[in-house]
Amino acid sequence: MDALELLRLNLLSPMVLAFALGVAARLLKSDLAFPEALYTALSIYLLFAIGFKGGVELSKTPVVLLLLPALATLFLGLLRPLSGYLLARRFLGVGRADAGALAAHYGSVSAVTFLAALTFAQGVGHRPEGFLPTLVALLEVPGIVLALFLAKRGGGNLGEAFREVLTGKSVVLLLGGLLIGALSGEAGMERVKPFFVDPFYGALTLFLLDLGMVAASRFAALKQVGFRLVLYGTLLPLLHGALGVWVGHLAGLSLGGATVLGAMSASASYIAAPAAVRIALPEANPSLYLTASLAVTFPFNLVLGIPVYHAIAKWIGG
Amino acid sequence: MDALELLRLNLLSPMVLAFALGVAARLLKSDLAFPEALYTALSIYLLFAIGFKGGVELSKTPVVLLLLPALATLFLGLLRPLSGYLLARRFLGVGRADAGALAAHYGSVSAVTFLAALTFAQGVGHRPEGFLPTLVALLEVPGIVLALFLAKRGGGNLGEAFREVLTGKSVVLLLGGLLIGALSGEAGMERVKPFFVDPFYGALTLFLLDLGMVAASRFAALKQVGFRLVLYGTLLPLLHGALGVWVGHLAGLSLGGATVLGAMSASASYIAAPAAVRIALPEANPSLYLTASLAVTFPFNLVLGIPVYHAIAKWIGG
Amino acid sequence: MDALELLRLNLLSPMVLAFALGVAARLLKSDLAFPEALYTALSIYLLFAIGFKGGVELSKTPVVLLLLPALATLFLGLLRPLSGYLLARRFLGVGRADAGALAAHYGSVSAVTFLAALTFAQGVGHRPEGFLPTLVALLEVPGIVLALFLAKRGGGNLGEAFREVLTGKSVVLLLGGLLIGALSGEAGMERVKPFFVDPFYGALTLFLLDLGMVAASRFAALKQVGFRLVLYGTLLPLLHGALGVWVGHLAGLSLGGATVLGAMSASASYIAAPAAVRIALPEANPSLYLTASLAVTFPFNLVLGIPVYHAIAKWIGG
Amino acid sequence: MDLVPLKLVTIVAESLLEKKLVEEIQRLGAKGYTIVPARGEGSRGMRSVDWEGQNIRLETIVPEEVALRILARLQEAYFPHYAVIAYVENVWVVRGEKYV
Amino acid sequence: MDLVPLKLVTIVAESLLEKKLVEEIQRLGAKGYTIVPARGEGSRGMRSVDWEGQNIRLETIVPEEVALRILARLQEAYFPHYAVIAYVENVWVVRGEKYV
Amino acid sequence: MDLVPLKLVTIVAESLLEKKLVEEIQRLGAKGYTIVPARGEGSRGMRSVDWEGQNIRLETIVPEEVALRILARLQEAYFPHYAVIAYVENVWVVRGEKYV
Ligand SMILES: Nc1ncnc2c1ncn2[C@@H]1O[C@H](COP(=O)(O)O)[C@@H](O)[C@H]1O
Ligand SMILES: Nc1ncnc2c1ncn2[C@@H]1O[C@H](COP(=O)(O)O)[C@@H](O)[C@H]1O
Ligand SMILES: Nc1ncnc2c1ncn2[C@@H]1O[C@H](COP(=O)(O)O)[C@@H](O)[C@H]1O
Ligand code: NA
Ligand code: NA
Ligand code: NA
Repeated sequence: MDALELLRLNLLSPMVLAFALGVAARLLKSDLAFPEALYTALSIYLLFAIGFKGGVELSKTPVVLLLLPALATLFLGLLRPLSGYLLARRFLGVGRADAGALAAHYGSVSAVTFLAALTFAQGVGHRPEGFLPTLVALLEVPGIVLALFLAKRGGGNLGEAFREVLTGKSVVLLLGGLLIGALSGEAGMERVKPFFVDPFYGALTLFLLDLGMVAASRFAALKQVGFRLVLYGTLLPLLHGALGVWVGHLAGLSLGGATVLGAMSASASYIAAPAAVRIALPEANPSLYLTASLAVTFPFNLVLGIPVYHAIAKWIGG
Repeated sequence: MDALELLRLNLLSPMVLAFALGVAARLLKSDLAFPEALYTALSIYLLFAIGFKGGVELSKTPVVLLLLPALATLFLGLLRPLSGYLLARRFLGVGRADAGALAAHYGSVSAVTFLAALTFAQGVGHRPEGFLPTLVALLEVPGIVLALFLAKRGGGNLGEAFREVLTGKSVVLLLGGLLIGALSGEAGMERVKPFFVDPFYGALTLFLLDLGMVAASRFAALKQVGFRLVLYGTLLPLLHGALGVWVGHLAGLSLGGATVLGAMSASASYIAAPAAVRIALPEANPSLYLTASLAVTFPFNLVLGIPVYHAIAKWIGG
Repeated sequence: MDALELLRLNLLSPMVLAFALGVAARLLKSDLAFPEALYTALSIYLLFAIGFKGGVELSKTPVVLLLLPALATLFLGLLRPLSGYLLARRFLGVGRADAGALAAHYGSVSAVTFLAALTFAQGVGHRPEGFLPTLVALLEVPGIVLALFLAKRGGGNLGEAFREVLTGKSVVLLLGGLLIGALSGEAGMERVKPFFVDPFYGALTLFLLDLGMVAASRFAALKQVGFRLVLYGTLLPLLHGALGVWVGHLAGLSLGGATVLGAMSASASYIAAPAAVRIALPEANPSLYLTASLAVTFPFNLVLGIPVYHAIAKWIGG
Repeated sequence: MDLVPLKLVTIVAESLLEKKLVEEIQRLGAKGYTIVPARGEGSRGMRSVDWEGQNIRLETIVPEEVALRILARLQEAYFPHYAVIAYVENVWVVRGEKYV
Repeated sequence: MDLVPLKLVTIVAESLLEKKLVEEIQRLGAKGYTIVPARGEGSRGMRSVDWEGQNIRLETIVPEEVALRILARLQEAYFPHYAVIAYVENVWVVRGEKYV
Repeated sequence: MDLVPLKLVTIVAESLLEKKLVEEIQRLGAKGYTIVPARGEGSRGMRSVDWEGQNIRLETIVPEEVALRILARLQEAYFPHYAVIAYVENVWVVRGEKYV
């Protein structure tokens, strides 16, 4: 398959189309709206299911195989907030608090972007490593903590923010699911597969429909925050994505695995990070970081980024 | 299978029985209640899934095959509000606003009645055309608009009501799902089938349980609105149902397809129409139109109507 | 398999682990929380699905086979509130109202404990009788009514409480599902199996995650109510469990069936009973009965009790 | 425009009581009410866990004598055993006759 | 601390009206509002079934003249046909300039 | 019946602050509170999208001096950076001692 064919394949997946439908619904001012409980239920389901599947895979993986990829992920988790912070200070010219807030988002990871990349890689015919969800959990936390540290150097209650991130629901569900999957293994999987595995992509499609509406309701803010933020929200992912692919390749991941790690590295958090930032850096402007991660970076990765990281992975690995 | 056997088959389907359970729960004053979010989640799921399945089928259907059935549906969409309006004025003796409100409901379509008819037809062994959900979307809008127009001749903000209907969540989900299904085709279907197709009838069963409770809570209003409304709510469906079957037959639909189109034509909306009517015709009495469509016509079609339309289809087509 | 192996099997099932994760999340003060609508939706789904599956099985069971087990269940339903009441009066030294409240909980049944026992028995390789859900419905009501009667002897509005229990949502869903399953039989089952049967254990896993959080939020109350309550909440189940196994054996149940009946008999209600008790015995202390049934007995049965009842069943039956 | 002074009675209570409380206030003369689901904490501990049920926040606009009757009834039959509080405020409405 | 007296207008209305009512009050001078989903019963019967939609309870803190304008507008365009009530109360806030 | 006058403090704030605010008001002397989920709009824009979290509407009945302490604390630590408003009203309750 050539690059264009892959882009088409990605664009015409139910998930990407559902995201587009959500955007369209909001732009058309439709009264379509997901009840908050449905959104929360879907996110609980998705996070736990990712973790669980990863855990079952993990129970079949020798630990040594995990070592290098885990180190690579930690490296990404520490480097990305730095680049995010610096670029925000220099290129966007914002203050410490806003730069720290952005860095926390681009230092963490978006589980949905991870899933979209996984689906894409599998759709293309690769078989990404089964332990990748473990890496998602690993990538989620350190970036946020480091970014808050950068912003607060000296003052503030970092401890509280740290606790907040570690016991945040996304980490608890991901890691908890992972543990449960690892402990109950194939025998457990057999019982709950028709709930946590088979309908997974359908549920994700519905979730993306909602995400599309949320992202679109932020488009209006784009004008206020300006064109530079759009550049920030696309260049940084490209940089982090390429880095992720490369580091993944070095750590011995397969072509599919490197693609997915690239997408993870390119993604910006919008579940764990916003909550932590709002508590630890209340003076940062939510319009800035939410718009960048939700209305710029997420759609960019979903539509263009993932095929690009795949192309990079092929180019490096092939 | 003879007629009685078919009626029995229909009555003993989990869906019809779940509706009856809902009615019973309400009459017994049980504290059973669906959270609003569950009801909304189920309706989002059902509408999107109908659309999606229809879209995938559509991607395999040559457009020419669709032409005549689509025309037939449009014809029904324009004729039915007229008969609904006239019968309301003459037979019920209500004013313009109330007649327009009733006409909007009986000019539109009930997605759940459509599904019940589809299930029935498949259960009997027919294979209704795959593009029928497209017709549901087509039938939903024009009837409401025409009915409001009838009621308001001259004054009022029809434009707003028109926008309201077109961007209403049921149309957005149905048409959006259709589009996504058509674009992503079989490849997309494969991914999300265990979510949008396999569990569909079970989710519908749960939805009907809730619908039964809602319908039953309207039974009390039946006494106030009087016996004529009950006649209106059963004769009109019979008329529209026969018409729908006949027109479907002329348009070349199979026996199963004509049965389903008949049921669609016989049905009264209770999602899109009430919202549009409340905005455009606030002076119309909700007790009248909601009771007729929810507490009379819907159960009538579910229990008796569908087998009758099937009998008519057999009689015309055989 | 020896006893320890069975205990391990039980402890490492996704369901028990999910419960533990819920407990951990609460102890770690995570912000993870299920929306109320999700909890309600899951409980509606689970109760209806249990009933429905039971009903379909019932439609294949000759009534005579059911007679003895039903009598045995009724017997348990009448005896257990008595023992619960007496032990509460003598051993805990509480007043009439509190003793009646506890008796109502330990006289009724926990559907989730039933499910956990069923899963366990099937996991071990037994084939428990298909009509067991009928017995759950039978066991739910009489114990509560008798217990309230014990507490109120003479005064109060027992009638209201009785209606409350009979039309309570758990009874309506269980019995309603049962009826629908029995009437629609295998033909109905085929349609809705991918919704009500296949994903069942996964949904239960999610429900147990929530239940773990609820139970953990009661742990703090344990200190107040004291050590005697913990004893009450473990000894009574052991007594009732052994009794249930024995009576089940006498009534001709298989080894798996007797295990499950034992677990049912050992369980304490936390859906139907609390609601009924709060209305009929407002002067009883909720801290007492909710803590005992949710924070002591339920986890005890889930983790230790079920394997123990299985061992007893083997010992009696083997 | 004529603004008519009336009383707004707000009751926060465990949700199990909803049906009963609505019957009581209607019997005592309330012509309408508005209910919002709530959670909270008071002398009877936290009320936000699903199992014990949440609270409801019920408000009703009534003439003064009805307000007093409602409070008296609550004090007699509900305050002792249930998690309930109630308070009264002064409000002004347009269509005064609607509430008496 | 300076407490500034203002008016709190509370509107209970069928939820379909949300968008319209928000536009109206903003046009009439409200600088903000808070909405809570509600259910209830009044002269137009019970409003708790999903199909007819529930109610919303909208409150907005405004100066007195804005409060009067809002009530007048409701009386003119909403009270006749829709299930709506409204009432006014006295409240005190800290940052008075925020609301005018 | 003895009606005791007290103050009702209502705080509308972004929901992330719930835990903190509850701790604050309890520390300052509130004996109870009631919370209702809300959405709304003010000077910091619309708050109804899931991602930023919704608002909560917290109310607590307290003696006047506690009310003033709560407002002072909000003004000092919350008004500058967070989406929060607060207002005070006069209410009357039956069991006055319950709230002090
Ligand atoms: N001082 C207070 N202010 C506001 N709400 C309260 C107050 N005290 C109690 N409540 C509410 O009333 C419910 C029952 O109160 P209690 O009976 O004191 O537990 C609590 O769950 C709270 O929602
Ligand atoms: N006396 C009242 N007190 C509080 N809320 C009321 C009252 N009357 C009506 N309502 C609310 O206003 C809505 C519309 O009232 P109505 O137009 O009288 O049906 C009702 O559904 C209730 O939520
Ligand atoms: N004038 C007002 N009346 C009622 N609620 C308001 C008002 N202004 C703000 N709010 C509420 O307070 C929240 C925070 O306000 P703000 O800090 O102005 O954005 C808003 O989201 C609204 O829910
Ligand atoms: Na009080
Ligand atoms: Na009014
Ligand atoms: Na203020």
